[in-house]
Amino acid sequence: MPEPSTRVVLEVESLTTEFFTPAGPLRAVDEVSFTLQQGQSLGLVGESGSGKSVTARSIMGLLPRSNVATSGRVVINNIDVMSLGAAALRRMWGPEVAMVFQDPLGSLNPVMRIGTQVAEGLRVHLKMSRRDARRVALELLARVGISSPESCLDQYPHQLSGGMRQRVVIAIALACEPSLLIADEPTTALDVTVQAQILDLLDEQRAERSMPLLLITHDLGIVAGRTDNVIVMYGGQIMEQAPTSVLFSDMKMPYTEDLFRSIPRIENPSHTRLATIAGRPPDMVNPPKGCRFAPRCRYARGRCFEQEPELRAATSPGHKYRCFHPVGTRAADEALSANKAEGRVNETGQLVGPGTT
Amino acid sequence: MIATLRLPFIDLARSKGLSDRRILWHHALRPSMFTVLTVMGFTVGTVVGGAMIIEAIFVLPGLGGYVIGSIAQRDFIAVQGAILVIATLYILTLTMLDFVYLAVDPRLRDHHG
Amino acid sequence: MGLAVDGTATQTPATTARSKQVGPVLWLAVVYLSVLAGAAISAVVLPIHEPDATFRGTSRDGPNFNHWFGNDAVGHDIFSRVIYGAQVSLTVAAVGALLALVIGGGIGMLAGYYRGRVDAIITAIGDATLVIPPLLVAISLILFLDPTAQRRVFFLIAVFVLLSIAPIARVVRASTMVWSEREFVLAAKTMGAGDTRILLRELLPNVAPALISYSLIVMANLIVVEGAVAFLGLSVPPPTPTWGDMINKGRTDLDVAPHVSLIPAAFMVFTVVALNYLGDRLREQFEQRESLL
Amino acid sequence: MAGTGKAHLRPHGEALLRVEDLVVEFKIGATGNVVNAVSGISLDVLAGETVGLVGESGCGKSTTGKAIMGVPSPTSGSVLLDAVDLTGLSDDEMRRIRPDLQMIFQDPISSLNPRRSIGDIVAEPLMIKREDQVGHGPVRGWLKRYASRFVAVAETVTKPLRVLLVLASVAFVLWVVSEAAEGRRFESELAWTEVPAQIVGFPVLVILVAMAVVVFAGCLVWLALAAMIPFEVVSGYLAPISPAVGLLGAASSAAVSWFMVYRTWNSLGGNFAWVVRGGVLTVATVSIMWLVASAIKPSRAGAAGVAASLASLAYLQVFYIAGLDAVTKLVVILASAALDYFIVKLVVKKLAMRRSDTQRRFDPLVREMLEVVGMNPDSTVGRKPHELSGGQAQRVSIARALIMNPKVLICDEPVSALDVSVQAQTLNLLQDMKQRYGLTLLFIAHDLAVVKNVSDRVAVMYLGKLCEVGAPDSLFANPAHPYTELLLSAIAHPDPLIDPSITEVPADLPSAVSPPSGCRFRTRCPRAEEHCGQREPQMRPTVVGQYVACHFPLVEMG
Repeated sequence: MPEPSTRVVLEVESLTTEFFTPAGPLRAVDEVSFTLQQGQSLGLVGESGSGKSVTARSIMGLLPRSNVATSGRVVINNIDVMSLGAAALRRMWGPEVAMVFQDPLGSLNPVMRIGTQVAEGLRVHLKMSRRDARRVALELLARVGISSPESCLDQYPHQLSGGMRQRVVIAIALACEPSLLIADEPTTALDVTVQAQILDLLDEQRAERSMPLLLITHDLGIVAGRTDNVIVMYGGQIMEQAPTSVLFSDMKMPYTEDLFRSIPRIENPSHTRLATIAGRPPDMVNPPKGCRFAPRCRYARGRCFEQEPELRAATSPGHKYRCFHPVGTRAADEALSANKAEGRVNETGQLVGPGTT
Repeated sequence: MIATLRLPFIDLARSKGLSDRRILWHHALRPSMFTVLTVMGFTVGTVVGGAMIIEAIFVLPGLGGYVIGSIAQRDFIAVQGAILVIATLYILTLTMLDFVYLAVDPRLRDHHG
Repeated sequence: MGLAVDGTATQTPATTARSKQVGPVLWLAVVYLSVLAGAAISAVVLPIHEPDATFRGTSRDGPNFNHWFGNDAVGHDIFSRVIYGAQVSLTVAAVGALLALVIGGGIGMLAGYYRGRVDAIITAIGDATLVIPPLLVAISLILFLDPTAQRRVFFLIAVFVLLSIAPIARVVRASTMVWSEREFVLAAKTMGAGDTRILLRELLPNVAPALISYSLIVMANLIVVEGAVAFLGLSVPPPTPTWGDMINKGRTDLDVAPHVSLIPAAFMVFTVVALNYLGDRLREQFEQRESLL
Repeated sequence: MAGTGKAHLRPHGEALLRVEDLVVEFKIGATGNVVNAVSGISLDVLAGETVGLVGESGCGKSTTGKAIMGVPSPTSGSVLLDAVDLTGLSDDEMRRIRPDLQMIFQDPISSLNPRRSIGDIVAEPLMIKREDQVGHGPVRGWLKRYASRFVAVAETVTKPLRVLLVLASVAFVLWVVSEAAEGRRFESELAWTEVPAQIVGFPVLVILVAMAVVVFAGCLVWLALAAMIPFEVVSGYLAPISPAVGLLGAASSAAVSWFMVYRTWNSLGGNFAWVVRGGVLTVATVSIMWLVASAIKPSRAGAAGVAASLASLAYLQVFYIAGLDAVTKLVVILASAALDYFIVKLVVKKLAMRRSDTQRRFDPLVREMLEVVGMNPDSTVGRKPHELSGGQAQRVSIARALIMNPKVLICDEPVSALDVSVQAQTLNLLQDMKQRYGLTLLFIAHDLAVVKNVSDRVAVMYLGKLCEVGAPDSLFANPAHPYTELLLSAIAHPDPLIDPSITEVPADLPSAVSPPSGCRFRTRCPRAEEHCGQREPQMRPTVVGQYVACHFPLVEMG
């Protein structure tokens, strides 16, 4: 990875998004803060319902207009997104920030030619003529690795395969040279071979344009080899944040550890018993008191249920976590043995009892 | 239209920074044309039916009025003729609609080869 | 309300907040319809004038104390005629829609479930009936067969059932097709459930809500058609009042006594609007709940 | 890329499930070309073994699973379960075998009926099984003998009946048009019942019967709504009430309604003959309905009897209401509504009671099953599917599949739609089920690591063909087929030290409509040569005990 120049492109400070549901206000994103530098890639990992996708859409301001309240500060290229009106916000989408969506089939207009869809951003924002826009679109399609761009221009989405369609979506996103690219689960709907190619493409474009990439996924594997930093989210909050290599080698948060241990690994022999996380994801309308992961955490003791731990720094730079008994420390071992003594945890280290997800 | 606006490609269109007006006209209108066309096809029937009432009220010499008149006089042949005209008119509009479908949606074109 | 189904689909819950509560307009429609239906059914025992009794010297009077809605050209009391008129309109439309609901629903479900030839034939017939203008069919059938007075109501019901089977069948067919794609139907098949069992136990409870709400809208249409037929004097014979007939009679002196035509017309319009509104809100409620699954 | 080849199959007797040369082809719409989703798959599963079927989407692995289940049945090829070939069975025979072969699906929430409670869903297979044997009790025993003999006769009768029905409606329309053409009006006062005598007789009567049924159904729905009876109970089915009760019900309600009408009509000075004719019509309706219904399904004879009686009742009420003057009309409406309401309430109560005793019999079994899959029975039996999380919904599906303790369970991508932590729980549950019930699994998935974790034997599929079959540890340690190697290299390892980039491979899966000749993987295979295009590779054993269908395998051949 080229040494990213230090200019900060994206700054997010205690971003909070609440939905007004019939059951009451639902805080999907709770005090999320992070920064993203030029050319850097950041992985946002979490299971469904952890608020990772809502975070991405809140940053861009692409949330439904009614029943939603967003607070906190979001600065893209030193433009304060929160203060922008609808029109200003729209002018920013495309040239400043762009998004790649998850469902390649649904993200393209089924009745409009690929060429027109790619060129549209150019014509609206850069006021390009039809001919120039078409030429640039052709170039873009070639750059995202589409085999025969000329014929593809006049084709319709249903005539392309999943992988090709996602490349078109990336071409659309890159049309106006955005200074920040957000990819919301770009490869979840794709096969493993195509997935690898799309992720390579995103990485190339990030490096080539030294443009920061925010990669949202539920798969730790995708984040491992491809991002500089990783944020693990749970129950709308940041649970752990670290450079990728540090996170995998020295993870502090029990949730990250459990998540990591429950992934079936191709290297392990078959029939190895998988570690599981007991209990259910937290109810976001009235989240549990204290640490949100406490009800499902092996190391949880009295304090975890009372007081919510705040994000604290770990030894290596840029590594923050939110836990009183971080993994691998003496405090954790004591908590675990105490829980085992009380019978809340069985010998294999599995939490006993609070039902199943 | 409401159903089309919920589809993901509208989200992508919004993320391209297009104005609502442009999204409605350029993106949402065409895919939702089908339901519009189908309903249009069938309102032709109700329109003809309605016309009869109006012609009966204001005594306008129209096809509807003629039909009612001939029904009243039990003029079987005339009624048959009138219905034939209405039916063919109807079939013509429906087949024309089918061609419009093909023009609007490329997917249909491939499907029917 | 769960935020998102496990797996990858994320869905913001905000859109569901608005349509949950029962709005005041909905209440107004429900109250109006039940009052009207109640009055129509128990018209005989209500303390109102005889519909076809003529009161001397009151022709074309405006609404006054003893004749709440005033009188028509002949001196009948409009208020009682409106209620008796409702009897015909509501029963004909309700029974017609109900029978169409059962027949159309049955046909629609069979067409939606058994794809292939059965579906093709039924949709063909369905489209054919939809194509013919309903009013034309109603009027020509009545004129041709000219059933005697007693059978007129019965005959009207039969005609309306014929007219409304096709639209209901179309809606039910579409809905059944969607539901039969769902995996719990496939699961039922793999457990050895017979087709009838799947249709009744698995599909009907899911299709029924949309079916019932749509038939309310069909009922509204039938009231309009009945009004038109009555307007042309082809509905129930003169002594029994119908809204369409009253509007027709009052037509000639619209300039002098507009209320004679306008009051029954207003009732018809309001009933149709109330039914349509009720049907839409019910359908929206079901579609919205289905979209969560 | 695989040809057909059966080298990897174990000797005939051993396998519990044995699939040979399975072919599944779909025709697409008007264009007429054919998608060959599965072209000659052979695999077998020993008792207690778990075979993993892995491949990218579009390779036909789900289609294979569904073809084995016969939903829809394969275009050709044989599926032997315990040496019984399922593809040759008739519908009824197949339904009897169904409990031995169960399936769970990818989307947990969509595989549960949203309108039914969890307890109901899990008990469903038991209800279906009980459903088939129903219909024999003391009275029914006699009737069953009588009915079965009768069915043979009725079968021939009902077929022409349908023909007659069509003939009748055509005759009716023709008659109407001809009447109109001649401009003749009806003279007689009661045209509808006069007609039979004059022109056609029986078919018009049948139409009247059909109308009666329709009117009854209409009233039932309307009354259900009015009486706020839980719609589901009413729409369930008219449970097999014993035919004797049905017959009794039919006769008595016909008599009651006929008498009621006779009384009202008489008080209005109607002519007696007309009422008798009405009465005869009612009894005719009842007997025809009961006859036809018991012919179609003897076990339904009782229910049909009740339906017939209600139909005649409703028929008479509507028929006569139109003719009465205002006051009696109101009385008749209210009286008949009350009567209908009472009868329907009775039927529904009986139906509910009948359901509850079967429910009681199955309840312990359902609760035990829910317990086994790790759900708390008391808190889940009454709940509806949309109140469950994906993981829990999948557990309910597993409970429903295992309650009949099937011989083979086919899992079609059961964990793909679940989160990682929930995936782990489901996989562990399947593992426990295998220990507890000695289950035989066919596990279909696209994630290699998941398949490796679960299977005793793995088969890799590509575009409708088998590439490679072998034990998971050796197969993934040193894959023999280039496609398996490609899949392995594309895995996103949760380990930053492993370089994720993948050797450049032509992008996409060729279309299944016109697959490449010879070895289907050759268009994307780095080792492909001219030879691969001509001959289709056959399945051959390798040194390591795997089987591979490739001209240039990565591992030395046996």
